[in-house]
Amino acid sequence: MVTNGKREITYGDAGVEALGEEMRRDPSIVYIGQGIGPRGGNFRQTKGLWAEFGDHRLRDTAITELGETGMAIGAAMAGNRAIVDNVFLDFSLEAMTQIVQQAANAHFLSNGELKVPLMVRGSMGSVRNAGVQHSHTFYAWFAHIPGLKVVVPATPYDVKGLMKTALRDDCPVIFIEHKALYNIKGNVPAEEYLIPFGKANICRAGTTATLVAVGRMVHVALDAARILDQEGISLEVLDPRTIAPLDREGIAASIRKTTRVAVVEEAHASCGFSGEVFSVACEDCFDSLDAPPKRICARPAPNAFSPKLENRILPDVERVVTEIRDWMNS
Amino acid sequence: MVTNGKREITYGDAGVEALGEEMRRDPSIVYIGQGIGPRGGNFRQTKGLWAEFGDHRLRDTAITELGETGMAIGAAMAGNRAIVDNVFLDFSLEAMTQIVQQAANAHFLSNGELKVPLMVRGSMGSVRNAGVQHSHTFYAWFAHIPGLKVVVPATPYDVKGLMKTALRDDCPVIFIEHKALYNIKGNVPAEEYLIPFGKANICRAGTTATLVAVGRMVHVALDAARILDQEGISLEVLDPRTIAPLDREGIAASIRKTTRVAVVEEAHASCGFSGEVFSVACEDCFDSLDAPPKRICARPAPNAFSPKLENRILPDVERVVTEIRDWMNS
Amino acid sequence: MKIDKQTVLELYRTMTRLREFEMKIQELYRSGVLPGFVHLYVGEEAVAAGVCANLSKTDMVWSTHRGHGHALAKGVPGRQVMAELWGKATGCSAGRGGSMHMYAPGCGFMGTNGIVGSGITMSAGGALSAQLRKSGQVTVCFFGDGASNSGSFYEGLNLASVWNLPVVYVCENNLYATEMSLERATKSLDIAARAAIFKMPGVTVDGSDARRVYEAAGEAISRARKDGGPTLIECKTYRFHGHHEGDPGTHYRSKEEIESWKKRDPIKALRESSMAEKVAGADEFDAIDRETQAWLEDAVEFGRVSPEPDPETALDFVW
Amino acid sequence: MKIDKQTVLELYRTMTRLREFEMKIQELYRSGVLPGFVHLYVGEEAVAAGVCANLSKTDMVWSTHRGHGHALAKGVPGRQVMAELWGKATGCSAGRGGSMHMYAPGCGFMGTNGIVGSGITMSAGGALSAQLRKSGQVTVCFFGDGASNSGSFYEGLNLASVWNLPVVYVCENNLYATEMSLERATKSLDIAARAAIFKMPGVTVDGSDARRVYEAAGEAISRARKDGGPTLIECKTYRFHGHHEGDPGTHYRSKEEIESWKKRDPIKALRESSMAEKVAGADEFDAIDRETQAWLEDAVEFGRVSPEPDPETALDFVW
Ligand SMILES: Cc1ncc(C[n+]2csc(CCOP(=O)(O)OP(=O)(O)O)c2C)c(N)n1
Ligand SMILES: Cc1ncc(C[n+]2csc(CCOP(=O)(O)OP(=O)(O)O)c2C)c(N)n1
Ligand SMILES: [Mg+2]
Ligand SMILES: [Mg+2]
Repeated sequence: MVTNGKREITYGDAGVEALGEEMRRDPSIVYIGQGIGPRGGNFRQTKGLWAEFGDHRLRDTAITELGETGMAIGAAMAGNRAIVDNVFLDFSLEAMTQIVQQAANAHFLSNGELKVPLMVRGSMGSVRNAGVQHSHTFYAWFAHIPGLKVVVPATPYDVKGLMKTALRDDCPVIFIEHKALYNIKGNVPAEEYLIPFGKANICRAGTTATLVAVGRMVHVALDAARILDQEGISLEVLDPRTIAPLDREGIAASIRKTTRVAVVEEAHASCGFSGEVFSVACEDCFDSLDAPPKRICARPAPNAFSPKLENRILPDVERVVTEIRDWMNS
Repeated sequence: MVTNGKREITYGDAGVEALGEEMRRDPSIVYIGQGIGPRGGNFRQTKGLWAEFGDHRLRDTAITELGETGMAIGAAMAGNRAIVDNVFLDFSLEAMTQIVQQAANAHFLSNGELKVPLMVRGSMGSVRNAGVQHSHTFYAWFAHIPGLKVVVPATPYDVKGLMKTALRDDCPVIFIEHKALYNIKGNVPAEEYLIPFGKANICRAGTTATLVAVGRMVHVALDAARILDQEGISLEVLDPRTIAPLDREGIAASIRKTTRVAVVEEAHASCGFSGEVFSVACEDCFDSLDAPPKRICARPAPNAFSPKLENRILPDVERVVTEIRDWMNS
Repeated sequence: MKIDKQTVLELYRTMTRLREFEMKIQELYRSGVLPGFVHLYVGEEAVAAGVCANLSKTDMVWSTHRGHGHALAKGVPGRQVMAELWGKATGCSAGRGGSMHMYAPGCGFMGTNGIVGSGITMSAGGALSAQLRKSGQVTVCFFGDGASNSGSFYEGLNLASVWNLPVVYVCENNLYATEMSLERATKSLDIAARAAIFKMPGVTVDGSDARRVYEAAGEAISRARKDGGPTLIECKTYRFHGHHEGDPGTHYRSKEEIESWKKRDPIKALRESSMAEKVAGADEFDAIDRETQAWLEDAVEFGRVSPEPDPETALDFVW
Repeated sequence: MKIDKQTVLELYRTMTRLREFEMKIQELYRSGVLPGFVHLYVGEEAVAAGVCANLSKTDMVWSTHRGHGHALAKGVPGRQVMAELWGKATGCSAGRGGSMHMYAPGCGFMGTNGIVGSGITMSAGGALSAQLRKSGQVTVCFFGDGASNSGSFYEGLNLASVWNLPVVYVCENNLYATEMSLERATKSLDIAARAAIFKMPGVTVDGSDARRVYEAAGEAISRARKDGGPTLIECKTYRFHGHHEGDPGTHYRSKEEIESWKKRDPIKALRESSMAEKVAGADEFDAIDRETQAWLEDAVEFGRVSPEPDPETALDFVW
């Protein structure tokens, strides 16, 4: 087990620490992206690494996500471990063909002969009203494609442990941080630890209902749970940590215990991850359900600029509290 | 109502007919793509149109999906109605950034001032073992993005009626045909008709369970239903026709009647459309469910080349029959 | 080409508006009243002013993340741009877009954009539409040196050239894309020269000289209007401030470099050279300055007092 | 540069293998035993042969949809290529890939590919990896004239040039992308010339002349190996058949054009010129022809009798 030194660092710094440790450990790691060298990353997500690893391993590029990503895939196929940082997950849309057609398939098509040790990094979600083009939240897309692993850490602790696991995995891993979390602080042990993929985190134990929440919404769900606790509603908050592989067993076990499940996401509902949780509920523990599963997701509109509008679209603590309360009373 | 002249034409020709009628009707339509001019389309999907409309309105391009799609969006914003044919839906991955970031948002962001009368056309699914890079089936992706409509016709009749609706809609419509259906024949009235979006088609009435099936799988589901009928299992086969908007009410009504629902898809299960049907079942008619909803989708692997492997991955009539039979007996 | 007095004053008026507007935005942003992110155009005003002075209202412009200046120069009312930055219901995008998503199709303004390079292909589409409709509209696409390294640049130029589309590509080469200098990003430093591979005219102009920009753009725009096809214009320019508000812009650019460009301030340059050439007098420029202040105050007040959007409208216009 | 006899015979051997292999594939495909789609390389053999004769086993090749020839020339055993086309478990991709997804990393063959242009950026990555590992490997990327119009082409070349990567880009300009002639697709007809914008050497060679291709590729490859950076080589070539089996290839290309290229058949050309120059005699070429037939029969038989993949393995190697 991990010694808990109660050292507190930020979500962003936890990633920097994981990168530093793994780049020291594995000299084959090359990190490709925009502004990830001397600049230290738009979100400070590579702060200080350039001083240690230099231009050789931290490769600043032009605005060329398609090229960067193709390049990272090729480097990974050829014998390096590659990281491509699209900075905003939104910009990975520029390179989607390479991710889906090449990265996801090479291992399978080559009958296991090729490995693609690749981490595609990008930050999702809304922060400070950047507007829709900088705040997409589409981790569900990647989880729809066999061959891609999808990681969505919610805490500094998880960033470090999951990123280290990602950087030892021989498959393409889509590593999706939430932009609004980079500055939150949390306990991150100095000792080495890895967090396995496909193992959900029960962030809060409860008995009345399970809230499955992802990324920033884990914190929203936890806040809502604390409020509802005072009304006698005991929520279990479960963070899947990885969308693919998904800990169906862990989710089902929680549902069996609580008999109810709701999903809280910043992503859109339609054809997304929430339906996947519904499938766990339906396929794996239907008879345990005391009430219909529920989802609280972004309302169906592009993310608007005005805080007034954005707040209407994205779930917040108040909405979660209200909707869960109504649901419990229904 | 439509007069049923029992005229039979192919799925491919139904699209050609819709295009011809609408291009005659609306001189603002411009059709952009690769091989869609003199060649008449890789799938014969624009056969004969060039002879009538010429280079001016049928714009053959280089291999430049990003450029073509961006261009079509711009033309649609500027006052034309544009069609961009990516031929294989797979190749729309090259242009995903323009579809998601520009086409889907312009109407919303401009507070309704801009319209984006755009049809993005592409064919999905497996045909004749083309291999994984030419057989993706990811209509669910588009339905995850607010602002995009997603149409997946299963029959010649639907191709014509839905395409004509698409070509009068002022929103971006992703029009996804199935490659393996282009040569199937079916009744297509010569008289004009339009099929509304968001209205499911009950392809076969039944009482025991509802099968929600999409694209080519509608035919597989119908075949399975005929077989199971002889065993006293009366399946209602429902084709949603459009994934977005989705006829949640129609699906729920069918489930209320049959008390069971299964989804049959060539797409992958994880974070896909099947979960959306589960959400209808859970959110809209949970109390009507006599058994847990079920899904029969592609098994989780990239589509393999060898027929032996591909047949293992994709659902077929045999698998649907077996799984539905087991499910009914469970 | 001799540029007449009226044009000089018009260029000056546009540039001062752009400059004063941005300085006010910086002040408001720093005071915390504006949501989102802003990328200021200060230093590059001669480009938008010089280009847009050649355009009519129905001509179309596709812009960038650094687009307030393009919007204003194309004729989007200052009030609406200001209100949009404030996220107000009266903004040109009704508060739904903000700095990087401003649309005013009624003014021929087809949007600022958060996605670098995206306008290059869309503007070709706008030009295709104009060509098909024989509308006589010319389309202009602004983009940066950074965008010129993306695949979009090449795919867009190829399509525009092969179909001889009425579009003018204006590359604002300010030497940096965020903190990345063009030299580190590519060996293809002569951006205008790239046009040659598409048999497209490629022109380099001093982007600090509004008159030269006006002339070069005028030539390209009238060629496009006469069915002479697309042009690539590279304007050598410089942003006086950081990449966005929050970036001081001084740790990756030398003090000398910044100062040398500030010495060539396009507004001062136009004013001084015009006065030296006796095209216009100080009093005329001063009058414009006063008028600009009044215009700005009006816009700010409008933005300030305008209502926020009604949350109930959040889901409108999705479809 | 004088090419020695051994090299000439090696080029001839490779080309005849590629040719005979493809003719057999056509026959098998038409008889209905091969699943999927095939794009034949007939007519273009001098390119793969000439380039790959300069490569060692650990050098890397990224290929295209028209890639059987690249695979064979890079040293993937004929048996494995044949079996893959048959969808058999003994194929280089164990039947999982087929014509457009053949991988043999052990032979330095990084895949045929169904996505036009995709190899251009991936191969830059392969070259980056070689550079980082100081492995001395050179990477070659084949692609068509069609691919050269995609954004990938430009983004890949830019990255390769800015980091001076050991990659050689070989454009097989066969004048058409499916039924689309290069002239209809772009005004940028001199593909090699585009390299200049990236300060990269660009060379045009007669792709029907195996010796010229060998020389040009040799120069580029040794430059890359000596840390001299990337090169773009445009090989003017022609596919004798249609775009894929099923396309007669005759309705969008004139009979005269096809015949004029067939007259310059690269295999006949090498044989005849070598004989005229007395580099090698008819008996030596005939011996290779016989050897090729035996090699082909063996490969076909191997493909024919090999087992199908076990359906139970369908879900292997996803992760
Ligand atoms: C596709 C894409 N990649 C990256 C970014 C992040 N980004 C925003 S502005 C910018 C720099 C743009 O540089 P340039 O095109 O030169 O314009 P400038 O800011 O200098 O005006 C970058 C990298 C983006 N918005 N879109
Ligand atoms: C991104 C993408 N767009 C379109 C296609 C369809 N396609 C397959 S081969 C081909 C033509 C390729 O032409 P070229 O690059 O010249 O190679 P050639 O076939 O002539 O060898 C096209 C358009 C594809 N496979 N990938
Ligand atoms: Mg710049
Ligand atoms: Mg070609």
